[in-house]
Amino acid sequence: MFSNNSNFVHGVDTAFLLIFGIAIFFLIMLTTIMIVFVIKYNKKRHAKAVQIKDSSKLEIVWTTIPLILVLLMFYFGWRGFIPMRNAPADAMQVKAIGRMWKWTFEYPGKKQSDTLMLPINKAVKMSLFSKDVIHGFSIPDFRVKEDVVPGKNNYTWFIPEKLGNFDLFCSAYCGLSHSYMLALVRIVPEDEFNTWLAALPVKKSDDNNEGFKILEKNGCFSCHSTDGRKIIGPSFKGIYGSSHDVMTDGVSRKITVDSLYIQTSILDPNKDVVVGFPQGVMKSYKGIIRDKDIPKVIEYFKNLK
Amino acid sequence: MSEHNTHIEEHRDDEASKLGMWLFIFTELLLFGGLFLVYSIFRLQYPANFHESSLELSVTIGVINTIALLFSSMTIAFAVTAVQKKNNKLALRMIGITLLMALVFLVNKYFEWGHKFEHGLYPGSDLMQLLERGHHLYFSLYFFMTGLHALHIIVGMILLIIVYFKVKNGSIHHEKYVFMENGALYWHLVDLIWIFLFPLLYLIS
Amino acid sequence: MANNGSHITEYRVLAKILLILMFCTFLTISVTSFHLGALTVTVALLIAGFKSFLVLSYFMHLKYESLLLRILVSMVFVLFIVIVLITFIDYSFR
Amino acid sequence: MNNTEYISFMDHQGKYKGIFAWIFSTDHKRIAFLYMYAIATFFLVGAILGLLMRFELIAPGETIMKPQTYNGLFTVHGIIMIFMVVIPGLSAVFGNFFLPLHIGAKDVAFPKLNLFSWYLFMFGSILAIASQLLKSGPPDTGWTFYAPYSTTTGTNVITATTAAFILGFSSILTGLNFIVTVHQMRAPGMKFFNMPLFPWSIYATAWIQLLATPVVGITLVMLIAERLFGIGFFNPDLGGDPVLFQHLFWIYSHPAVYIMILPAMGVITEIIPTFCQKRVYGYKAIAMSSLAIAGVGFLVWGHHMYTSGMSNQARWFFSLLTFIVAVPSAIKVFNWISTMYKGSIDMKPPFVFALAFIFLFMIGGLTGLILGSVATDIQVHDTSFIVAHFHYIIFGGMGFAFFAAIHYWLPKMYGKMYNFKRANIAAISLFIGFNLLYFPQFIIGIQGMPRRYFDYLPRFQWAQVISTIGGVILVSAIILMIYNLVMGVRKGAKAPANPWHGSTLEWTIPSPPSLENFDEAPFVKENPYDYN
Ligand code: HEA
Ligand code: HEA
Ligand code: HEC
Ligand code: CUA
Ligand SMILES: [Cu+2]
Repeated sequence: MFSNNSNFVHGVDTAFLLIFGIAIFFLIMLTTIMIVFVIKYNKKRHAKAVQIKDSSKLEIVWTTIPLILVLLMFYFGWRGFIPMRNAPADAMQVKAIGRMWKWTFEYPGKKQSDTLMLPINKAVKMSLFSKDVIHGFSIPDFRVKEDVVPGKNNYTWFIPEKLGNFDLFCSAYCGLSHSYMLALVRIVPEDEFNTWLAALPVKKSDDNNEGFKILEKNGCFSCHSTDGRKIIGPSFKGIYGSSHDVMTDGVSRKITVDSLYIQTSILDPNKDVVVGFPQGVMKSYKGIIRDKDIPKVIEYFKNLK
Repeated sequence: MSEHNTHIEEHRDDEASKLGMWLFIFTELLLFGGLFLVYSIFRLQYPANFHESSLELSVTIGVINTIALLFSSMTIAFAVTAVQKKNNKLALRMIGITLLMALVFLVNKYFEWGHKFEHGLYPGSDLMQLLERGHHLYFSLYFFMTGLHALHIIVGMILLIIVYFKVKNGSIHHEKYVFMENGALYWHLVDLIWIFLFPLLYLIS
Repeated sequence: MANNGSHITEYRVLAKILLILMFCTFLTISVTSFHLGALTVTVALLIAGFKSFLVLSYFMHLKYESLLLRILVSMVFVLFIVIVLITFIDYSFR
Repeated sequence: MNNTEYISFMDHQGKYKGIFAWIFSTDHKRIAFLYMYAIATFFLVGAILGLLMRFELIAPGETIMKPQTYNGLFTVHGIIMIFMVVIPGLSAVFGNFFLPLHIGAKDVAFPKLNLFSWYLFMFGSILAIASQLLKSGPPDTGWTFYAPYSTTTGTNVITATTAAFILGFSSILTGLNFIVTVHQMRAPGMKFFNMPLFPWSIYATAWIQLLATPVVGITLVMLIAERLFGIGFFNPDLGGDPVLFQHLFWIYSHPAVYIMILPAMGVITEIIPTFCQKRVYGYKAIAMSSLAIAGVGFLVWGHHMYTSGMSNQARWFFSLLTFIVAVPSAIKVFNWISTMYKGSIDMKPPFVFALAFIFLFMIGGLTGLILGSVATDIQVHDTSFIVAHFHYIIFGGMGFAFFAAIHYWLPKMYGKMYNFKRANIAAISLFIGFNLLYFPQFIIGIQGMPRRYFDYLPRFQWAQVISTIGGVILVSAIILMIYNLVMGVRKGAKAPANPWHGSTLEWTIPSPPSLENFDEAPFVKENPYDYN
């Protein structure tokens, strides 16, 4: 504790210590009393119980004391939290984009990176965007955590105060590879950061291709890559016209990918399951991708060589 | 004693059944309560869209239905009073009117919904998917809330039909009418919910 | 609840209540056709609240039931209102 | 009515024979047994799933299963444990059996409805188990069904949510039944403040069941509608709001955690005075604190959502109320311990379990305070700290209370006695295994190990190994305990009517009770815990 990795560590850990202190005090005190009573008033030593009258005074005392203590805990917890909601206006803006199961960080000027590289001692405000379901942006060493909720612009901010590498976890359950949705946070001196940022390539613009936009909007790229990598599902690279084995109703057969096959794969993915891939992972996009959009997707696939 | 019966003979406890019915009404209130909560949150977020969407509904149909339900609520209360006063004939007539009003309500609803369906406006339709967020939410809520309410009307009608036959064959009479009272309570609940649904869905400005 | 069922609500009373309820319905409609802004929904809900009070008290005989039951019913409504208000603490300060 | 000859309800010959004498019986005691056998079975199923997860987690990477299987496992483990074991648990088993006995009644208010609740429960449970086996694979959303993941995943979410809905309905009807029972069926002369404290806690629980469950019911129906018709309440692609789902879910599910713990507290409040031979200290304070927990418990749900992007005002409001709701629990603990003061303490197995309960509940509850405070919850939210918190308070609390209750009341329910020594050994090894299993999770939780993780970084492994070892010890202890109880029931000595010298009404009648419970109107004491 008190590692000073970020500006929030102090406030959070003070609250931790206070609550733990009180909790441990009560735990030990009450357990000791309990044990003492059990030994001292054991039947063997204390054959007849003494009936004792209730005392409202005592009840009031032991209602008030915990009440005061919990209000104290509330206060410290709240005080540790307030700064987390007050990002300075001049903080550097970085977008964290969560999608099944990958983080992307977008720096000013549309530059994208898979690692969260940040300069030390500079405030950074992370705007959190999700492409599909709820993810959780969590850097335990910095005492930072906020959900990445689709359709809602959450944010969090912090000032990294130590050089080094830290882990970023996805804390909100988001499906199959939730536990692999990690990223590296690298805190570096400011000039090193600046050179790195300058060298970072601008996101290449597939943006205007309609098929691409549809795939992107529906989060297909979280399972399907366009560069031949196997993520969860088969890659889209060179998919059109290729041929491979699928299981249909438990029977293996060879198919060649054509427009009809792609359409069925999108609307009823469990009908033909590509051999070597799990069934039931990809859901049906019936009613989500509209029929008139599918040809655009196919058009895009045709050009993916 | 109870050689033939695994259990002590059912003793009659009208107060218990009535309290039970009230508790059941509480759960129903909170069931709709959840929906009203969703409604109020979305209305807070999309006031303009909700207003525009509500213009699609016919206030006239809404008013007719409100009157039908209020009236039926009174007639079923009449029926209870009539049974208490040993006037079973009047009671039967009143239950009949109540059921008729319920039917009016349902027929009205049928046409209202049918009209929307004709325009391609129903849950899951292509048109719905194209609507703006607020409109989409409004109509989702509209179908969900009125649908659930209509379901309650149907359940209420079944209950009242049973009551009708029980009054007719004399198993409900001026000394034993708690079943009827409970049926009536349920019917009033249906009315109670509509009292809120009507202004919230039809009269938004 | 000891006098369970012994109370009989007269037809006359019930009919009067219906008239008031009808009146309230038309009141709501006319109120909402004026443009009072945010007030309209408040007024509409107040009227609806009043109407449901009448239905509960007379049609549902709550007025003649035990104090306990009346308290319980009001608690349920209070609970619901409190839950809505708390949820609004989130949504209206976002 | 006045039959002089005593026949236990177990031997009673009714209209039906064999198994039908049970599954068609409306006797509250038989229904309690029906619930108990069902719930014990589900507990074992859920526990084995838990153990499988532990074996998977013993080392990083894939150990014995695939990620998809793991995700299904913790979901179904959570659904079974929460909706089928701990929520009905104490109130349906011991509430059914002992609520009428404690208030001197012949049965609950609506015996047929009671049986109907059991059928609903079984139907819901079978659906829940079916969701595990049907074609598209077990649901993989976590027991919280958070949207939009739950509205988009291809697995059997609809089956699982329907099951939860039906189970909820069963819970509502049980609650309704108990409230009416407490109001209408008390023995002549028994006022509310002459009731023992177990009925008090069941009564408070019943109100939560009645009023909170419908909210989750409608929420699950909305979720189903969203999946079936694309009605968009929660999915942002369809215009909805995922955070709203969380609000609705926790409006029920926070009060639901008090559905689990209140009856457990009631059981402990019965056991302590009996084994101290002493009147319970602070009767009124304990009774009122049950109501206070039930009441305030409705208003704190947002503490599960501190990181969801709620408004700041909501965050402090929920934090404040969360702290307030901890106080009545503290009052109970203080009163239990004071009851031991100057008692005459008899360390029989039920009391040993009760002591373990108090200790584990304190740890669970005090770590709840860490979660209630916003700043610290930000750090541990959705980490294994949460997993440790709720296992301590649910398994250590409600679970140990269940074990305590069965050791306390088994002589009354079966008229047989079990072996004390073996029971004590089981209790102690359970306690050790339990702490080994869950305590390390607190530590790695603070260090940031997220929950619902199939795989993890190697630096967390030491704790996972200890946990798994603890899990194995725990299993052995449970097997020993169950063996001992079963042997007791089958071969044990005959139990007298009042083996522990208890003071409440159930001990004034023979073990097991007759069908009618009380042959003559029971004598109602001013204070149910009067030992003079
Ligand atoms: C039986 C069930 C049960 C019970 C009784 C509780 C009791 C409490 N719980 Fe827990 N909780 C759960 C089951 C339960 N919880 C579950 C299942 C989850 C996770 C759900 C999920 O996400 O899957 C959870 C999660 C959870 C969270 C959300 C964490 C997160 O996801 O980020 C929070 C936050 O505030 C919380 C707080 C509390 C508090 C303050 C209490 C209090 O009521 C505790 C009161 C008790 C005491 C305080 C101890 C006894 C008192 C003393 C020893 C005297 C000294 C006391 C003082 C000085 C105050 N719980
Ligand atoms: C009553 C509630 C309850 C109980 C009793 C338990 C009991 C156990 N649970 Fe719990 N658990 C939950 C409720 C409960 N759980 C909930 C609600 C979740 C959250 C789910 C979610 O995230 O959605 C959870 C999540 C959860 C996780 C976290 C998953 C994750 O986040 O990645 C883990 C991991 O270790 C776990 C493990 C266990 C273990 C090892 C037991 C053990 O204590 C069980 C030990 C007992 C036995 C095993 C019984 C003995 C068996 C026999 C007598 C039969 C013979 C068996 C064999 C030979 C194998 N549980
Ligand atoms: C959750 C992961 C996941 C997502 C999201 C996903 N898919 Fe898939 N997809 C798979 C898996 C796994 C397979 C292989 C198994 C199968 O055929 O069902 C697959 C198979 C396919 C195939 C057949 C591939 C081939 O080589 O034969 C197509 C086409 C396809 N997906 C299109 C899409 C489109 C379009 C989207 C988005 C709208 C999408 N997928 C989203 C997991 C996913
Ligand atoms: Cu993304 Cu978990
Ligand atoms: Cu909670």
